[in-house]
Amino acid sequence: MSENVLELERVSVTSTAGRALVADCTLQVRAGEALGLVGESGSGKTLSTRAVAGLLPEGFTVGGTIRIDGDDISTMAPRRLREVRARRIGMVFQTPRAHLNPLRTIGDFMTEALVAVAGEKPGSAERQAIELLAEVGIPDPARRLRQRPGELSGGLLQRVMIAATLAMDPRILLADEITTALDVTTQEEVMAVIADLRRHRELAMLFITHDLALAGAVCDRVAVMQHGRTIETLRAATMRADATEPYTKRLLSASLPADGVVEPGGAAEPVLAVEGLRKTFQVRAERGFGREEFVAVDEVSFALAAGAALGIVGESGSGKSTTARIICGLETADAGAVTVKGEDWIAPARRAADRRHRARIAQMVFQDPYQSLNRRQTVRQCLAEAVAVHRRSAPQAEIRGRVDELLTMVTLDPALADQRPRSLSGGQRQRVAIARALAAEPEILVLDEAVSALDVTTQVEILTLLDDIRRDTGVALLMISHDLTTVRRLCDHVVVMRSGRIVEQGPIADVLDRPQQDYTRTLLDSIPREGWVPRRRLPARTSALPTVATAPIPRGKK
Amino acid sequence: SARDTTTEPSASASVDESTLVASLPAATSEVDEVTWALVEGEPRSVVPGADYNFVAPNLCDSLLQIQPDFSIEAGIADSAEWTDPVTFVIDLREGVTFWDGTPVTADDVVYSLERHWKDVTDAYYGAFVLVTSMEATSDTQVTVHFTAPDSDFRNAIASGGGAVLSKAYSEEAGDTLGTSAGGLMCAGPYELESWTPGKEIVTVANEDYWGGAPLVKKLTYTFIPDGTTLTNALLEGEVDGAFNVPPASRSAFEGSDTGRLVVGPSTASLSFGPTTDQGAAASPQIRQALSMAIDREQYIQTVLNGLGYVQSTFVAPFSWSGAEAADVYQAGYDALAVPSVDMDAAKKLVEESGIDTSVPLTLAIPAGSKELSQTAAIVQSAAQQIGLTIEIDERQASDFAAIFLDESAREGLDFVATTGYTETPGVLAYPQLFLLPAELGGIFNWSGYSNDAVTAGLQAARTTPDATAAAQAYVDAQEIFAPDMLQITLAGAYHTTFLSNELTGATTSVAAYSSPWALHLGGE
Amino acid sequence: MTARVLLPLLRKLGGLVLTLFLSSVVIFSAVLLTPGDPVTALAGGVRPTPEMIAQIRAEHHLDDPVWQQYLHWVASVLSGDLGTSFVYKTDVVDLIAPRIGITFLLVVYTVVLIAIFGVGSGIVAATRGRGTDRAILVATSIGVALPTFVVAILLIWVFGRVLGWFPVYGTGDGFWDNLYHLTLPAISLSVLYIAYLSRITRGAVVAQLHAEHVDTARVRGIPRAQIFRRHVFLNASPVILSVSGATIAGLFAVSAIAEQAFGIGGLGSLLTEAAARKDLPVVQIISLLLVALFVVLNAIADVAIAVIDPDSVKPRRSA
Amino acid sequence: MSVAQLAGGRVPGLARRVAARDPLFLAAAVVTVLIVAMALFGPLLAPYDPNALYVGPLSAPPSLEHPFGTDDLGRDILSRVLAGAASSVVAPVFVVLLSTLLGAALAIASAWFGGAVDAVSSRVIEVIFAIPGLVLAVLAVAMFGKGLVAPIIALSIAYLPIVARLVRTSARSELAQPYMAALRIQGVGSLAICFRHLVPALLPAILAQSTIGFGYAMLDLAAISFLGLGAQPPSSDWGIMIAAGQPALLTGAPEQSMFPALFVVVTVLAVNILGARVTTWAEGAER
Ligand SMILES: Nc1ncnc2c1ncn2[C@@H]1O[C@H](COP(=O)(O)OP(=O)(O)OP(=O)(O)O)[C@@H](O)[C@H]1O
Ligand SMILES: Nc1ncnc2c1ncn2[C@@H]1O[C@H](COP(=O)(O)OP(=O)(O)OP(=O)(O)O)[C@@H](O)[C@H]1O
Ligand SMILES: [Mg+2]
Ligand SMILES: [Mg+2]
Repeated sequence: MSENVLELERVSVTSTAGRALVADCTLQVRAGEALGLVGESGSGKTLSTRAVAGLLPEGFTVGGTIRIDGDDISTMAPRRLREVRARRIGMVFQTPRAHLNPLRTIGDFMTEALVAVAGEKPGSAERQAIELLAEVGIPDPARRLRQRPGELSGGLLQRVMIAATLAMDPRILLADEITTALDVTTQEEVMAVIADLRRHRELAMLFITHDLALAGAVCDRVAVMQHGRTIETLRAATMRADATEPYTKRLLSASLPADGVVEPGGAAEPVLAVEGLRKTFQVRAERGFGREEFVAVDEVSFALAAGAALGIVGESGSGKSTTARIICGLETADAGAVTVKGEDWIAPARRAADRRHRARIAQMVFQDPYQSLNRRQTVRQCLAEAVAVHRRSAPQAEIRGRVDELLTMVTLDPALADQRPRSLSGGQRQRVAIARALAAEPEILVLDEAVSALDVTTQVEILTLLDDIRRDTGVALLMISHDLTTVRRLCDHVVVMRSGRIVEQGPIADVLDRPQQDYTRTLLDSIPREGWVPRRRLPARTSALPTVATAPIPRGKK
Repeated sequence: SARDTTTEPSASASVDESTLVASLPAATSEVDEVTWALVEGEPRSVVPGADYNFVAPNLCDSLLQIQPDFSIEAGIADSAEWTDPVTFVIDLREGVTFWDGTPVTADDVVYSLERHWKDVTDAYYGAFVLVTSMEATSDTQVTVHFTAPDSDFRNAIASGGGAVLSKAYSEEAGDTLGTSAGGLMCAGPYELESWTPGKEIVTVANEDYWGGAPLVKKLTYTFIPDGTTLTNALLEGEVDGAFNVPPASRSAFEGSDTGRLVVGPSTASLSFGPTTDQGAAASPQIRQALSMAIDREQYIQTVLNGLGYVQSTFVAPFSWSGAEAADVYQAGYDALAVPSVDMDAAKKLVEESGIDTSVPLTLAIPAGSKELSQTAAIVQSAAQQIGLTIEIDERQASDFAAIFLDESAREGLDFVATTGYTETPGVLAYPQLFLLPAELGGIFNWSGYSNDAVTAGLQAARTTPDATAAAQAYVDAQEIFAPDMLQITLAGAYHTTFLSNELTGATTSVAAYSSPWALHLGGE
Repeated sequence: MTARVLLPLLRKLGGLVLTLFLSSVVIFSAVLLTPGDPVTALAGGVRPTPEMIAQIRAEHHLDDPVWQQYLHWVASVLSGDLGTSFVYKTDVVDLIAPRIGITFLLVVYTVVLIAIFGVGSGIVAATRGRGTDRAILVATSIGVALPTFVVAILLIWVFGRVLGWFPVYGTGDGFWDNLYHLTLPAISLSVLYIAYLSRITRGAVVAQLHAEHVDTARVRGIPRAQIFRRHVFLNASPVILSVSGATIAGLFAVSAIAEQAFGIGGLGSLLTEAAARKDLPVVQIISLLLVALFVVLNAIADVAIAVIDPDSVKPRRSA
Repeated sequence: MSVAQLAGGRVPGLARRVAARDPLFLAAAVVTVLIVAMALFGPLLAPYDPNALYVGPLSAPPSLEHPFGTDDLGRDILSRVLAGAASSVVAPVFVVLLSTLLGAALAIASAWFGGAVDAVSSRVIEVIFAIPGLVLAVLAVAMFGKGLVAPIIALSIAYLPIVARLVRTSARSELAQPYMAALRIQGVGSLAICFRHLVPALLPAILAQSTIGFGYAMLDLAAISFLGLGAQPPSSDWGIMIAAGQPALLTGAPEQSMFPALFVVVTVLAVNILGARVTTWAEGAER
């Protein structure tokens, strides 16, 4: 057994207010080893890691022992501790954009520690920086040094972060959900880079994620955390078999198995037909005056049969949401046709009566349940409002009754009816949003990443609920997601989009099991699963500045 | 510092008349530079007759020179006398030159006098109404002809009315004469060097002054209309002196170690009078009632901080202090009733007047004058006690000045409160404005006051060559007009001067408005 | 700076010029909006004689269409002819020129005080623990409630009258004497803004101290002082700079209060005086000057921010 | 009926809790209530007629009969301060009301309609912002003459951009929230969205801004009165009283300007503290 690079023994973290946020985190990371740290949101993964790096908020206290290379950090003098942390630990965060000073260049960022801590000359530091950037696979590294974080995509920034931590040649990399904010394809790229580095540098890693499949695929061992405690540590290869804790088992089973087969829904008569949809945005030109056209959706055509479920998949920025918004009248298309039950819906409804009419047919559920509910309304107020729109002169009692009905339909405890969104959990919030959408008894339900923001366990619940509702009410689902697994679970047909165009579409089994297009295959390959090895693909895929031709990178988005 | 800032303010002592100082002992040593503050603000013009200020008298010498005690002596003219009841001959002093060295000629004098004679808007127009013609009878002599004898003319040409300007320069300058743009050419002890609008006027000693060069080599005027700022500036020594310093700061001045407060005689008085021939303000009974409702001693304490005296009518005793028939005037003045408080009588007068007291009256005051704003408050309060309502209309300088020039500006007003003074010796100039019918020069006679006896008396006082007889005519008229209260005189105000301890020689009486008050100014 | 920054920056500055243009229209319209005949307003409170009326109408082109009048006004202002004061009857430029220097000095002095004490105390509050923070919070709470003129008269009383350390009137002669004389006025002007800027600075610095990129720097072992300089203060500075432009421009107007209280013949006192006397030509020109200053100062602030943060001028998508 | 009775006697308990947790807030609230009471009932509370002369000696220091002393006309300063509360407090309230109503309406319209409406109103706001408030007030005075009306209107306009910018930003981000899209998709009418959802969402921020604006308006109006362009004597507006008391300051009677000044400072301080709390609450409510 090789020596431990990092060792946490009964580490606890207590907040300023005296609340124990982490009760007992015990784990060891051996040299060159990758340890996964998994657990549901709020279980204390981040705080434990930050305790190691010395990044806890002011007033937080740490108990237990943390050893770096065998040395107890609580016994070190502050100067030495800083030195030890700076030299032996590299830390990479979830949101690279937030963790890089937006006002300083990449070069500054790369060389800063080299100059300030290691005392290198600026010239040699810069040479090292260029080498490091090249090492993590960033093309044209010399030019990058002069750019600022705002000019780089999220995937590139994450690599810059990784490259910068390598500058001091650390022994261990603390990686806190470093791919959560990335596309599956980009995630694969970043994981591939890390895998390479670890091989070449004998780098140990503490890899935090709540994606068990990912952890299982990239780590040697996996530690599971619940309510501030590490409850067990498993060998990654055999974790399904070895898991003893019920919580771990639940986590493992919560991952969606890729087998839920959905039989094609009702009649072939399409309730919704989209023809040659096109949408361009006027964006201010990147350079110079004037504006540029940016094509977000191009030549999109598909049909949704009544009572059926259609999935739209594709990487971020591929135009999925825009398509959905056009259908629901939140955006005006430039060209094409949207036909709903034989009516032309291409122009958004202007008159209030038209809006109500359409509302009875199509409804939408958004990604972030918290933001899509008015935080000032209680659940009941929110639902009552949605009901009252369509039953304008209904007596209060009738509306109440309908609200209760809706709550039952989404299996939400009626006791929660007088709560405001703030005091609901993510899953409960999304149930409210679904109930609200159902208030109008629509025939089409558009779901824009309706479960992506939720916990794995909650995801399954909501998807099951949606499936049940579809079966009970015969509502057709238009399901937007970048998660192929989700789509496979719920949909009978799928549309694959990239850069605003449809790459491939057809029945779910045909497309996902026998993909015709490379792009679809790439998407499928990027999904972490047992035995998955992240691979580096064409450099062009993730290194081009904006992912899509001329799209400006929105600052701080995702 | 020895400044007394801690003692509590208490009622200020009143001033003993005998301690008044008309001028300080002449200075003996030269001073490079003196900064003088003008609390009245920046002059509109330094042409005598175009505006009243303390700058012009030092620049433009007059034919005769008014002394601090209001007596008159020779000036640019050696002599200026009546040769017969309707002819006035002025003989110029030899060798007097303008600042540029050109000699002062009879032509210049005629030109200067004609400016007043021919311009209705001129402040001295009234003094020339009896003139029929004037001409240069030689290079050094000017003869003026009159329709009737004019006992006041000699007084007038001793003041700004007799100031002599260079004809050539003035004609050249045209409309801009006397402004910051046009400059000025006179023969006074100080020469206008520069004028930065809104900032300062710089004058320098005229080394060739006929009466000898002044000791102060550079006299700079700054404009500090705000009383508190002025007080600060004076106490601080940033400014060497100023006239009409705020009475409210009296104790601060008296405790100062940088300078001293000099109290001098004056013709100035604080008063308010009617601006309309309609309603309550036009009624003498109402005016008398208001007068009776105001406690003068208390007023003087409050507004003037004791630096004033109870004045019986609107012509102040100092006006005749240098006159030949001073006794007659004094006797007439002494015979007048001294205003005193009598609320019951006041209320009765209001009742008797039959005026509708529910109509509020409006009193105009100029903005920024603490004294007049206090006056307004006091009048308002007094009026309230006798059942009258007075509203205050505070007006900015230019709007306030318009009251005196423009009938439409008086619309809606009933009274106007002012600080009035006459800078020329003689009793007539001031009351005439209020008492005579408009066509005879009563330009401020807005209440339509008309009393034949008074008109005749005043005319006689002016056209009677014999001084005593003229004085008697005036006194007789005064007995009639005084109770009519065309101005409700609240107090006579002393002329106040604050002067740096290093300086002396300044004129400290009201004569500073009309004579070169800085002529003898200099180091102690 | 690259074209990527330069062009959007130019666009932003163009917006400021448009603002200047529109403000000049507003200021110009003041005459037209003044109740009554503009001639009376222009005559400055004196009833104009018929000749005067004719002269004023001709001089101000009052018989032309309004837009021509405006163009004429702007053209003459641009050519340096600022018009004639109706109170002083002199060129407005002669009124403004001798006063602008002292006001400028006063404002610069004030800005220096604000920068040192406002930014300084803000940083101290943000970095030196709870006790200090609270003390500064209390001080700045009182500070932002202290009207300039109250501070002015307090200073006059305490430093001028009681202690006698500083002059309380006028401007003195020569640069150092000027500074000596302007000390109390500058303090009185700066108190409120020191408090204000202190809070802005504190907020911005605290926000940056909690920023995640600062965590990155910490975990990399960068020395505290360097973190503060290069990551905290630098990033906080755009916020501070962006309030500075308007603040400094505002100071030129607010200086009227200090000028009035301390008897300083500057631009501010000219403005109040002119307003009181309804000397519209002077009021207009000074207003225009102040707006121009606002525009220039904001432009400078924008450029400075763009140098620090080129993304600040980047076109932002509306969605 | 007292406040305690109105609240069903729960006030003392509440007050104790508030006092324990946030004494500063309690103090500010009490002061604000007192000042409002002064503004409403000042003249009734005044021991003397505020405009009556010679109710005491001239420029007397504080004494039992005249707790704040007397001024140069022998008026009771306490009574004048009390009577002056009305104009000193009400005028800024007007400024805040006007600027908030105008600014919020403009901002909501510009956020709602976007496009040309937004472009025009943003430009208008920018232009107003470029002209310092004091200059606008001075310009208004130069045009319409002195008094409180011109400065109130001018300041209302001058403060408009501050309100409008804030509200516009909040309104835009609120409108961009998915729940707004959800409401549209549900077929909820525009007016209902605007007044039932948008406006209530903006209110906390608007309220917070109003309290801060009040402080500034009070200082600015006092300054304008101090410069002699605002309220006119014999009004006992605090700004005028401060200005009028200046000469007395030089002769050792600071109370004439210092008491009204104290009231200005204390009022602004109290309202600012309330404003800070309201802002904190508003931000808390956002989360
Ligand atoms: N600054 C803080 N102040 C108070 N509580 C905090 C703070 N940061 C985290 N917590 C709490 O500590 C607990 C653990 O948080 P932590 O961020 O470590 O969870 P996590 O496992 O990383 O969750 P996630 O998967 O959502 O990132 C949570 O209950 C969280 O609410
Ligand atoms: N209002 C807008 N103005 C300009 N560009 C826009 C606008 N809305 C969307 N876009 C751009 O259009 C493209 C498609 O956006 P869309 O939101 O439809 O993508 P998506 O497939 O839903 O991506 P994600 O998975 O990240 O949600 C993106 O590049 C986006 O930046
Ligand atoms: Mg975490
Ligand atoms: Mg999307």
